[in-house]
Amino acid sequence: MPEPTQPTTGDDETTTPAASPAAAPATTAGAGEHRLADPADEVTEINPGVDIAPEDIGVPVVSEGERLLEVDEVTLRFGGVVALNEVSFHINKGEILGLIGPNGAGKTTCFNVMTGVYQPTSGAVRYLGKPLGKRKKFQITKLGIARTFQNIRLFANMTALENVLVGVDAHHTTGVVSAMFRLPKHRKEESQGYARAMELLTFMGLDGKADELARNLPYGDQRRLEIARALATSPQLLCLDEPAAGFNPAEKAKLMELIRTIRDQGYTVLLIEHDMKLVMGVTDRIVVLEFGRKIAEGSPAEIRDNPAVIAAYLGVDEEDAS
Amino acid sequence: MSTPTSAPAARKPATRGFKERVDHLPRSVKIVLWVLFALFLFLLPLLNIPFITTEGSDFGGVLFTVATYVLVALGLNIVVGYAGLLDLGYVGFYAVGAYTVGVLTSEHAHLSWVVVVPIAIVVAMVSGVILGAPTLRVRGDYLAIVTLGFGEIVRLTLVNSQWLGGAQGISDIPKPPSAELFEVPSLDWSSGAPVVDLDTTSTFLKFGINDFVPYYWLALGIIGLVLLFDILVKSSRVGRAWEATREDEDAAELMGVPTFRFKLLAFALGAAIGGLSGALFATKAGFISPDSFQLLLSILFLAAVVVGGAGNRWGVIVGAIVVGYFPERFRDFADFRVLVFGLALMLLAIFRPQGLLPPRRTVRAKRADDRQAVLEEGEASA
Amino acid sequence: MQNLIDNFFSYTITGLTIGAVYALVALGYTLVYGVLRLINFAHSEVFMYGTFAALWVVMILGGHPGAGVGQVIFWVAMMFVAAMAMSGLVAVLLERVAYRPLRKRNAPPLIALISAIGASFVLAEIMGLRSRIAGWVGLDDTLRDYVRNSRNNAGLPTIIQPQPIFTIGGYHVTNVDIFVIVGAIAIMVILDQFVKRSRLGRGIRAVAMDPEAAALMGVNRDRVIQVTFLVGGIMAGAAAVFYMLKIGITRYDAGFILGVKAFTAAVLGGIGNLRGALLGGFVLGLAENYGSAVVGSQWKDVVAFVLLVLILLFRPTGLLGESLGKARA
Amino acid sequence: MRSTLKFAVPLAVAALALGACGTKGGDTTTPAASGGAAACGNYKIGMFGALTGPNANLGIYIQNGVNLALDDYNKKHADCKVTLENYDSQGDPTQAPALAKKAIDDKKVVGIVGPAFSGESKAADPAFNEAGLVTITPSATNPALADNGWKTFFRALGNDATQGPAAAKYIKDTLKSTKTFVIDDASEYGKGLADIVRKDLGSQVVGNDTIQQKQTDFSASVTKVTSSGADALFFGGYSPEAAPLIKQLRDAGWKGTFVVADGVKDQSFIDNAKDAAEGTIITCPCVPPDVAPDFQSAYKAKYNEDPNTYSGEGYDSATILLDGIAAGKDRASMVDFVKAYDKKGVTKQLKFDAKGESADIKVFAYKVENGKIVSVGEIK
Repeated sequence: MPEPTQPTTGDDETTTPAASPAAAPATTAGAGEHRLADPADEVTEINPGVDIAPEDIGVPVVSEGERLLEVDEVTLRFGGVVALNEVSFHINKGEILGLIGPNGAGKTTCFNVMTGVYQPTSGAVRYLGKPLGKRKKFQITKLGIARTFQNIRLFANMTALENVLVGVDAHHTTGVVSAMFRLPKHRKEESQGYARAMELLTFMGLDGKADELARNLPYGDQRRLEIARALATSPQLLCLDEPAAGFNPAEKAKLMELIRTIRDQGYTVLLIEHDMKLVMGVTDRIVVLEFGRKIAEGSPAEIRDNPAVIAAYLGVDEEDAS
Repeated sequence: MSTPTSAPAARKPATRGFKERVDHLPRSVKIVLWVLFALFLFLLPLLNIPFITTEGSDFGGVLFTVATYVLVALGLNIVVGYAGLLDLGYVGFYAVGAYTVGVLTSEHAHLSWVVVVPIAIVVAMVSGVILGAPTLRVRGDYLAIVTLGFGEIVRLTLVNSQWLGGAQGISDIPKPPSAELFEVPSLDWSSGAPVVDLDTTSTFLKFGINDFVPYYWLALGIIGLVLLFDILVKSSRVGRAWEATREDEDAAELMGVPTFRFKLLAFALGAAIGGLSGALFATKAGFISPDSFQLLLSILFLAAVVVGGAGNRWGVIVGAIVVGYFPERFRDFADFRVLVFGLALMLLAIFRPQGLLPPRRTVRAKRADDRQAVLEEGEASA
Repeated sequence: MQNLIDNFFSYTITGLTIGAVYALVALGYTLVYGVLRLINFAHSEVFMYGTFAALWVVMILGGHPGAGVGQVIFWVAMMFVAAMAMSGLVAVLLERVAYRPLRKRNAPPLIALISAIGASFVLAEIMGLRSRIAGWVGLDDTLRDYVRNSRNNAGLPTIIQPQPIFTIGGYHVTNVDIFVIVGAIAIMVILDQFVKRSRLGRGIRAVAMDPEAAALMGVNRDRVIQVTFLVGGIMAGAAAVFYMLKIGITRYDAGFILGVKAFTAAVLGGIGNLRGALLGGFVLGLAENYGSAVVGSQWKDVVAFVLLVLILLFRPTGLLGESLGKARA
Repeated sequence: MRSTLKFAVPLAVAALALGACGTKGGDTTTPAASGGAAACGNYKIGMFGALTGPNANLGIYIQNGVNLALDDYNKKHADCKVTLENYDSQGDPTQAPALAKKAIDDKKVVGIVGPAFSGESKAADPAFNEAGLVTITPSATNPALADNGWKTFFRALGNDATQGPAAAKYIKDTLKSTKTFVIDDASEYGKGLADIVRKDLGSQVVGNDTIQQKQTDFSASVTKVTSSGADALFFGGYSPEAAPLIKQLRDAGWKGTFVVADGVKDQSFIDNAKDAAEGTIITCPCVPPDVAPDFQSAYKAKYNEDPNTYSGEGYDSATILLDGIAAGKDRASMVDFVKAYDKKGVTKQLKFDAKGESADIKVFAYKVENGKIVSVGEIK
């Protein structure tokens, strides 16, 4: 196998079968992260009843089950390193698609290609049938693709409400002149934006903390706030990058429920996740990457029985299943 | 171990109490207080309050200088404080504003002041866009050196271009149109107690050569307008976009913020306000030359913003007052002014890195951090 | 333009000499930036103190024109010792007083810049006020020659009389030119080897690459930072000697413009990259001279800054790319 | 009523201060004398210029001259001394207007020596003109200053327009230069002067360059000068740049004559350029010290050094104002007094024309010989 030449920095943690005990430190690292959260904090309850359906952002809405986004033979090279190798898969409207694979498999890189952070070396990402091309990151967001980050990247010195408002603002056009003279456009956008932001915060159970600075929120709330911020841009496709990192089983269960609720409110979800149990429990379909290649695709049940996946995932799977 | 942490905690409710008390005053009382405060500011140069009034230089003139610093600091705060762009060449825009006024009212044309000031603002704004468009794409650290270079290029161009008056500069810049409405007397304290002195007066809005008070009033009025502008824009989508960009540019971009466009906007607005202050300076001075736009001034401007607390408009005003006023008030230090100023900057950086009046956020964040620290300490000792 | 072509070698050699000084000062910026990610604004003063140390030691030793070779070598050696010691000391002091307290408090980079600006003012003003300060301690008479006219230029006697060694394209290359260029390159090679091979050098690279990992690996970060400042200061001291030999005159504010240029050189070459600093210094020195030849000396600085902007636009990481850690040296 | 009170109080305070001062000086000041001071005007003269900061040297040389004049006066008028009020502009035009206002508001100030530089003059003189407060500048040489129609403007030395032609004449006639290179420092003073020299020398100018103030490396200019084959170089600028410029030229083996103007005429040029300064020709519209030996010896006695650039002009400017005070003039009548003034000063015959320029201007040539600036006679 050519894997030892893989020079990605995350390589050290790559879970080769031989290194299965090495997965233990990874879990403790996660636990360590979690310890940062105030232990006294109660787990925030979400309010699934709040209507947070995406607003009309001027892109054609495809009907349930049709292709929303298509990754077509995407290859990405950094110098001599092949990060993605002719990866192809698609996401249907209204489904929850899991993107899994061991560390360094190229999951986040794949995300980055989809959201315009990297341009593919060859191949294309098509959204609603049209290639994303060289669109800038913010333009892709405006088309309806939003994401969260593996390592939380909130606007730390802004309040929770303001964080969400930035997301809502993605489809606003208030400029200096409108703001300066408080023109009707500004007032309309501010009040509507505020309403939507508060809905999202309420949905996430964060309405009581709207005025807290993002950096002062407990860890779990920060994760939820990131999702709220991404939802605020009214995406057709919501990409979640390891949202369960650092969560305990109870929190993970709540997260699964949350992801399902989000889908039920009319969003399509792409989920990158390490935790097999979570992925198996919530997704409709799963795509498995390893070393930049797609090695399997199918329903959770199919993936579970796929020998290639088992080979790739053995260590972690056992660890998590126990 | 708990005593040092509990002491500041005990102090905090007091300050919060004061703020709350002010906040809870009836609206009418608050308005009256604001009006009184504004009135006090307008009359300041005529009150001749002992100790505050500068001995070595005319107080009205000094206050005007301070007012231009405040204006500049408000503009630079948009760039540095809100958008997080380090600009070391802000004096360039100040010069562009001043020279636009000089060129259009004296050197090559004789347009009216009222027409020229808006032109100066626009020209400065355009120069901001021209500088920003190529450079705002480079990394933040480099922006500092590029803007530093810009400031020097502007000055050297002024020195070496005869069309702009060269080193001789531009003289005979006309005054703004005057409207002599009424006279305001000043106070005289020489007998120990304040006495109204009807001999020394300032005429309301008579822009003469020998009375700087009306220029100060003009500057104060403009500061008021700029402040209003600042408050309105900051509390809108634009202000949030700036802050998001400052906090995490990539994340902001991925949340749909066209960060480059907003950085350019901040740069252009900052430049426009810088140009406005320059125009004001040129109007009052009546004479400008490249000597008035040294690189050091850029650094003083930046110091004003950071000393006061970048990101907080009231803080940068305080910073501008410190930077503009203290060297004039303590003229006795004469030769040691710069030395003392340098020492003050260092001490401030070490002991009060958030600035004298940091954004309220930072204060709140710091309080939360302290709380966290107390918690952790408690846990550790438990 | 014709002038540039006719005197191409003259502009080139003299451009390289001043470029060598830029390069050595640029090293200080690059090292500190590589390790701390901050612009050591006060590094220009570190250089300026070096020029004074070089000057004073010659005054103390009674340096004069037309001395024998042995004597001259001794004086120049003492200039190096004094300037490197002085600049190294000032740099370390600067780190202690202006930067370390901030680091302990996790202050944002902007604050470090403000502290550096303050320190820069203080250092320059102390030199500019040295006659007054000497007066306080009653030494103004004793030290008269060293402190008088402290706001004005101070000149070094010509201890090495420039002698043409060989002629290239009509330009007589002098012993001073050769000494400055060769000396600067030699010093940089030594530094390159130091960073590459010595234990401390590895520490510097480790901290530059990843401070946290370096700390975990047992690298004492404070010590590495101190050494970085010291090394940067010593380089500035060497630059100061070359500067005094070539220019011969210094002043309390002589560091400022040179510092800005040197920082430009560092960015030009790729900040954090030692070889980039060398290249950036030479490129800047040449560009200034060629530019002065074509459009007039008054546009010298403009040429330098325009070049910087252009490079940043088309090659944002500088000519050789950034990073002290990643690049070999 | 109010105004009288307002005046009486500072007067009393000033009288007390004066009394105290007198006792301290060990003079025969008695209460009677301090009572007499009430009749005396307690006038002040102002010194406006850079006294601190990077440009302070020139200001301090002038101030020394002014103080010497004050000493002379106060020795003669011990019962009614005149004091000096300093307006330290640091040479910065931005600070000048507020300082001018301060001087104008101080009704005891009857005349100003200064402003020292042309830039600050432009910023401050309109105010002085409006207030009718006399200014006699001992050092601002920009010709255009006199063209503003300021009634209160007087200049106690020749302007660049008189010095420039003299420098050109010297280069042509005395040095017999055929190939002259001209460099200026882009400053108002340096460029103004150099442009006049360029014009007067015409086709014998073989090359031009402009440098920046505070520049230290002149290698490009040096190459231009040496490659032009010039036998003389005129530099319009100040000594901080002149010293490294000539030093680097000599290092490069250039053998021609270096010609500069009064901005370089100070000891620091020689101290810093050292041997390279030898043979430099300096033109100056100032009378050599040996013309006024008394002034020179008095200056040396007080300051332990020879009079420096513009010290004599400072002395003369102050003397004119002090003579006016002795003649009982106040601020308003001082203008006409200065206008009509015609006496011999230490630098020249002090007499002004209608524009306020010195009527009697002689330009002298000086030469650096053995580390000293010596006069080589008037340029006629």
